[in-house]
Amino acid sequence: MITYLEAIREAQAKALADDPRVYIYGQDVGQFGGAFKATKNLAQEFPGRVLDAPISEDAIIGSAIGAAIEGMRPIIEMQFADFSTVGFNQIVNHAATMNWRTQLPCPITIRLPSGGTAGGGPFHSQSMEALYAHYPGLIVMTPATVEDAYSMLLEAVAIDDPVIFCEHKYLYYHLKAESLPTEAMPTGKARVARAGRDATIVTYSAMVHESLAAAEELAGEGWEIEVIDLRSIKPLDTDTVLASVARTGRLLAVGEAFPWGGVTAEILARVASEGYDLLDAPPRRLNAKDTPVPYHPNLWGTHRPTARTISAEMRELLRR
Amino acid sequence: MITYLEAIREAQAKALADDPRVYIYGQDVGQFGGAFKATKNLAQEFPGRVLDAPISEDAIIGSAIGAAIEGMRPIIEMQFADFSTVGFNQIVNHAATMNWRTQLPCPITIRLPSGGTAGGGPFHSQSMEALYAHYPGLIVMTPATVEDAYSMLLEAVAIDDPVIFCEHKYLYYHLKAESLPTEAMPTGKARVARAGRDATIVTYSAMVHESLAAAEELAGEGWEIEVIDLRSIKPLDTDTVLASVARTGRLLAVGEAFPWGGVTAEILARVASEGYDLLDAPPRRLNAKDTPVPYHPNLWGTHRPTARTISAEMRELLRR
Amino acid sequence: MVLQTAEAPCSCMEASENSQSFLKAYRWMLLARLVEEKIASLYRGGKIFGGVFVSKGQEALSVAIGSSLRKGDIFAPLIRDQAGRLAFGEPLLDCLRTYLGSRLGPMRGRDGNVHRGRPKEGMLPMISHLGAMIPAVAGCLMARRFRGIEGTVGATCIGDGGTSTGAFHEAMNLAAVERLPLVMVVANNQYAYSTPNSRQFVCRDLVDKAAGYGIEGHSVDATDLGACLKTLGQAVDRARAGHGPQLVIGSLLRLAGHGEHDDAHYVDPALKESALGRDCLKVAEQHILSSKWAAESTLLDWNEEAQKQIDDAVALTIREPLPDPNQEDWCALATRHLSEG
Amino acid sequence: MVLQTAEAPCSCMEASENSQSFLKAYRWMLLARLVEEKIASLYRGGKIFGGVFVSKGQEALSVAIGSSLRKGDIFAPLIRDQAGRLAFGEPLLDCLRTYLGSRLGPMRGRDGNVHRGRPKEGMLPMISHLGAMIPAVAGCLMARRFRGIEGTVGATCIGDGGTSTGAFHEAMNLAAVERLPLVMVVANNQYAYSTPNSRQFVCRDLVDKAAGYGIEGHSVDATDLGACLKTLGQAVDRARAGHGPQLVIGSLLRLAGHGEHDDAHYVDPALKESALGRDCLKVAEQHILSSKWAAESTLLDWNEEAQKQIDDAVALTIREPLPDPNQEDWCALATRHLSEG
Ligand SMILES: Cc1ncc(C[n+]2csc(CCOP(=O)(O)OP(=O)(O)O)c2C)c(N)n1
Ligand SMILES: Cc1ncc(C[n+]2csc(CCOP(=O)(O)OP(=O)(O)O)c2C)c(N)n1
Ligand SMILES: [Mg+2]
Ligand SMILES: [Mg+2]
Repeated sequence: MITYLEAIREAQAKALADDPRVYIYGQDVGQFGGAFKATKNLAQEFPGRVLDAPISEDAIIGSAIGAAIEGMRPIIEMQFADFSTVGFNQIVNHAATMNWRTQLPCPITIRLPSGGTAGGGPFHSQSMEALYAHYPGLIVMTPATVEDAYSMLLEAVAIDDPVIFCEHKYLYYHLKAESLPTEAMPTGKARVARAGRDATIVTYSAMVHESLAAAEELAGEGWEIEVIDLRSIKPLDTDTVLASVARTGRLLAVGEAFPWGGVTAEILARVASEGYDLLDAPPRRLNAKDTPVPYHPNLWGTHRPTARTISAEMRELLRR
Repeated sequence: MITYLEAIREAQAKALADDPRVYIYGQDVGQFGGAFKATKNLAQEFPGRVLDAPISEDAIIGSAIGAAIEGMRPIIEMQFADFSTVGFNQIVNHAATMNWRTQLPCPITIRLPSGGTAGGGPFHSQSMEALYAHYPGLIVMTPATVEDAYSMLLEAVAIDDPVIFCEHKYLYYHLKAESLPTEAMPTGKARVARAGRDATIVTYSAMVHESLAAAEELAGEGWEIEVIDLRSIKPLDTDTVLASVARTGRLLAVGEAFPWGGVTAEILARVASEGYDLLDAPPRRLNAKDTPVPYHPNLWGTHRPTARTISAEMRELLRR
Repeated sequence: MVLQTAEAPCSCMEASENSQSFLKAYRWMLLARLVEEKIASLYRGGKIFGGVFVSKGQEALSVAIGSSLRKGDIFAPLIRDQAGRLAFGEPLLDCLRTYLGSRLGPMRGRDGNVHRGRPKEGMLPMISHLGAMIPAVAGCLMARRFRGIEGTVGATCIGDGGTSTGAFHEAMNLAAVERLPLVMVVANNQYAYSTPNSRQFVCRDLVDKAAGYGIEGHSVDATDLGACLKTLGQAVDRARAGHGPQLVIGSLLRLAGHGEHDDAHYVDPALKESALGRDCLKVAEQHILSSKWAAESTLLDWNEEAQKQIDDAVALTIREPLPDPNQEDWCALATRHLSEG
Repeated sequence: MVLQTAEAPCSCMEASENSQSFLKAYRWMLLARLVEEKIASLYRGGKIFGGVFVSKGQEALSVAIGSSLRKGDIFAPLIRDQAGRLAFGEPLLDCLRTYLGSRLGPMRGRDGNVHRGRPKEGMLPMISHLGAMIPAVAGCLMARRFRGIEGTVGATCIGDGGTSTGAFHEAMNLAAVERLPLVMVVANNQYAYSTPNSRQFVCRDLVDKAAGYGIEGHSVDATDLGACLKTLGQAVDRARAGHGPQLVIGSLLRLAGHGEHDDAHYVDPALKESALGRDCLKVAEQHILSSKWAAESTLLDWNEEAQKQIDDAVALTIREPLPDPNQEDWCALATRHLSEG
């Protein structure tokens, strides 16, 4: 059995082994193997190619941009997604604009340990994917499975553009697979994680699993809920979403991020404008609450959507 | 006649005069009166209360937070909205979380000279409102008129929460009013900028004027287009939007920001979920293109929505 | 019952001013050490969510800044400032309540562990982003100046790693330009998480940064409580007297993992055996005994008193209500009517 | 026709190495001065969109870094580096095409004025955010090291104001830790836009920051071309020889507004009359004449040649196609099939 976290380690090991242009840079990623052990033993296995960085997110990302200009393919680990606010300027204004301004691609991969865990609190729990998706020039991946964590990270490194790789901390240890994939769906294609015909849940990352649990619960009540795992939110596979809504006539978009804007707004906007006639009922969204992410599990469990609140929301949708 | 820019200056003069807790801090805001002259003569009129800052956006915002904790009401000028990426962490993680974490409000006003002008280029043209609206704990104002620029800025200073005040650079000189208002609509209420019955345009900031011009053009073709000026995008006045869509049955959301996510997505998502039955046709959105904001006016004029592209989009909507 | 942080926990044999403040500081250090040991054991018992970060080895430096400040000053402690917090006046209960998520704590379960404070009382609650508190303290001091309040000092703490942040630089420079009475205490504990100083900076000494900001710098052996009290006392005095920001570098070794989840296997054994590796609490204890400022039995009594105080506080906290999502006010704004919640 | 930047524009009377490089540098300075005067006049004629930023007074410092580098090095010029750009090898046409928005320029109308470069050729195109280019140059140098390429130097420029950015600090420290061959050139021109140094920093001298990063520092009178060539030459040599990052502070006065829209009325008259206020181009001219390295008539010829070159370039550029939104490829990604456009 291999975990989501190990898959991320394995993908990096393979990227380092296959491509001499790849190196890893981030706080404590070297000898120590990273705060979450996502780079465990890599410094030992690939001497000189996995480097500890100072606590300087702006310079870390800026240096990756320069290295990419000079032909490298850096993988950057932010210790937590939340700290990428400090490297934000380099990401959205420098990396993201490089290719459009100069026709020289900027192939960097920025790994963001994302999302909430019990006890994480306001500054170690954020889901920042929508911020990065808003800016032109970035690709934003949000893998929900062990297989995708592996194959999408490999693809991220291979892609010529800057990729924001949102790996979910809650899935690190919770998610296990038999083995690593040898083939994979390409980025930009969503996956039908569970087929259904009564309604569609469109979601991504950790919320795929809450949604699948909700669908399972609702199956006990006789409902067949389709669950779409977006896999990447930019590009966002509108076609697969619309095809599902065409089958079910009902849409619930679920995300773990803050409610204003974000992925769920983008999904509803696309379906409303491009698939209006497919809908049999008003589409719905479910997000986290509009406060910082709380520390205490009692609050955190209510702040973010869960299988329970998703099925409740879905029941409302099915009632219409 | 008073310009949008002068209104901003006047509001700051009044805030300084009325409330000893107010001070202004930002690059070149002192003796020089600011890059756009929004603080012209204020350092002279209010000695010691309008201070030049070093080129340190993170520290500028951080210091405002501390000052607010100690009872002041700082007004911070970013030289351009685009540079707020450097102060991003302090805004979204420190200012925005203060009240929720500690029950001590953080009354700071951050003025962001926003939006595109001919020749501005990728780093002096951005519309960052959606980024800030995504984060809990912030209020985001986007005044489109001279009157609102004045009264909303005064309100921003009075409000106990951090306010992101997106003032549009294109409107600085282009927009004039007879006089400053003595009464004002409160923040959180949208305004019907033009009444109509065939379709609704929901928009804000500079795009209000492009939309009004489009409505005027379409009036020549016999259409009565309603234009809603959101005024603030967080809070976003869903009720006024829904009431308008109830009247017209058709919705076009227009924004100058990048297309993924943003204000237009949030509008469509809200109307689709809360006002689905009010719609007679699929709602539409019009945003800037998904590239950085181009420098040359030839490109810039096509990158952002204009009266011409808004009316074209509206004709499509009216055809359905 | 719970010791009031306002009162000095001192009942010493000699009455010299130095020994008085030394002993007082020592008792805060002891209380800090013991409460963190308690929290670590609660963590191992699965009673605490999220991380636990202890300050073992850093108590002397931390207590020295906390006790050099006075009421009305501003203090923004960081991760390893349990001792300084207590000395500055943070109730012991705040610590336990925050770690245990009590609804009655200052953070009410919304934030945890070291992310606590009482901004109304001049103690800022840290956000995690390193360096972010420094400009906030600078801003507090600007506010005092605007308001015509004189004589305030503001202090904040950071680690060797935190000096690499842009936030540190911008804030130090801003404070220097404004000539603010800011005391910046750097605990150079040789590691930032697992990263040794050699991968963090290469200046001869972190105090060399002071000249680059045009401010005064101080270095201190942070395993030596007496030295810390003296140096921090001077720095605070100089800040208060109008000499602008003060940079204080305390050298020591982190004697625990980065957090309780970390066994710190990577720490260089040579460092542990060096003078930096001394335990400041033990060193202080030795000093007290050899100076005959207190008898061994007195130290044991103090230990017991502190332990009792902690046990009482834990017993109290553990019975307190936890946050309840249904009673929770899910509103981030102070201006309630503008909330979209 | 347009002078090829690869060739040295030198035909001097004496042949000493010093005079050769001085005269060569002088001619780049002259070309820079004249092309910026031309652009400023185009601006006043309404022919240029957005801002115009000239480097009057800074040509000596800028040309010194540009000409101390060699092919294969990395250079990230900033706002006021017209002379350095030319000396490093940027075609004159790049400047005009970018200012005038020609579709044939390196930025193709997508970006303007000073935001231009040729990253494939080692010249990075600045983004506006001050400080942001420094870590990028550091990263280029890391890449060269990873790739086993030896002997590269990377240089970048910033102003007094830019030293206050967190980006500057983080990148200088990172470069120091990695011991990268980075030359950081600071043009201390006394103002950041309207803000005088007294509101920007209070260290005795900006070179005092070097010790705080553990790197070598140099100061130079940037009104003196000879001194600049010598100091920058040394800094580049030391970086290339493996002595790690070099911080060079050049002192001078900005002899124009921040941009052409700014009349710089706020500049202290005392500064203008001080030694800092000397015009480096005039000083260099005097030096050439008094050293008898060239006759006055030769200088006039050079002036005419440069003017001709500029006029030709303008005449060419002005006839070039402008960006056409309908032909524009509105796609930000290199990976076209992943574009949502
Ligand atoms: C901007 C930022 N980046 C990364 C982190 C993650 N982080 C938390 S503590 C830490 C190490 C801090 O080291 P140091 O400053 O030396 O303090 P110490 O833990 O040694 O007391 C890191 C990297 C953070 N909190 N903030
Ligand atoms: C991070 C950031 N903040 C603000 C600005 C706006 N800005 C552009 S140039 C400038 C002044 C720069 O001064 P200095 O660094 O001394 O360079 P100089 O113009 O004197 O050459 C400012 C504030 C910016 N470009 N980047
Ligand atoms: Mg440390
Ligand atoms: Mg300057």
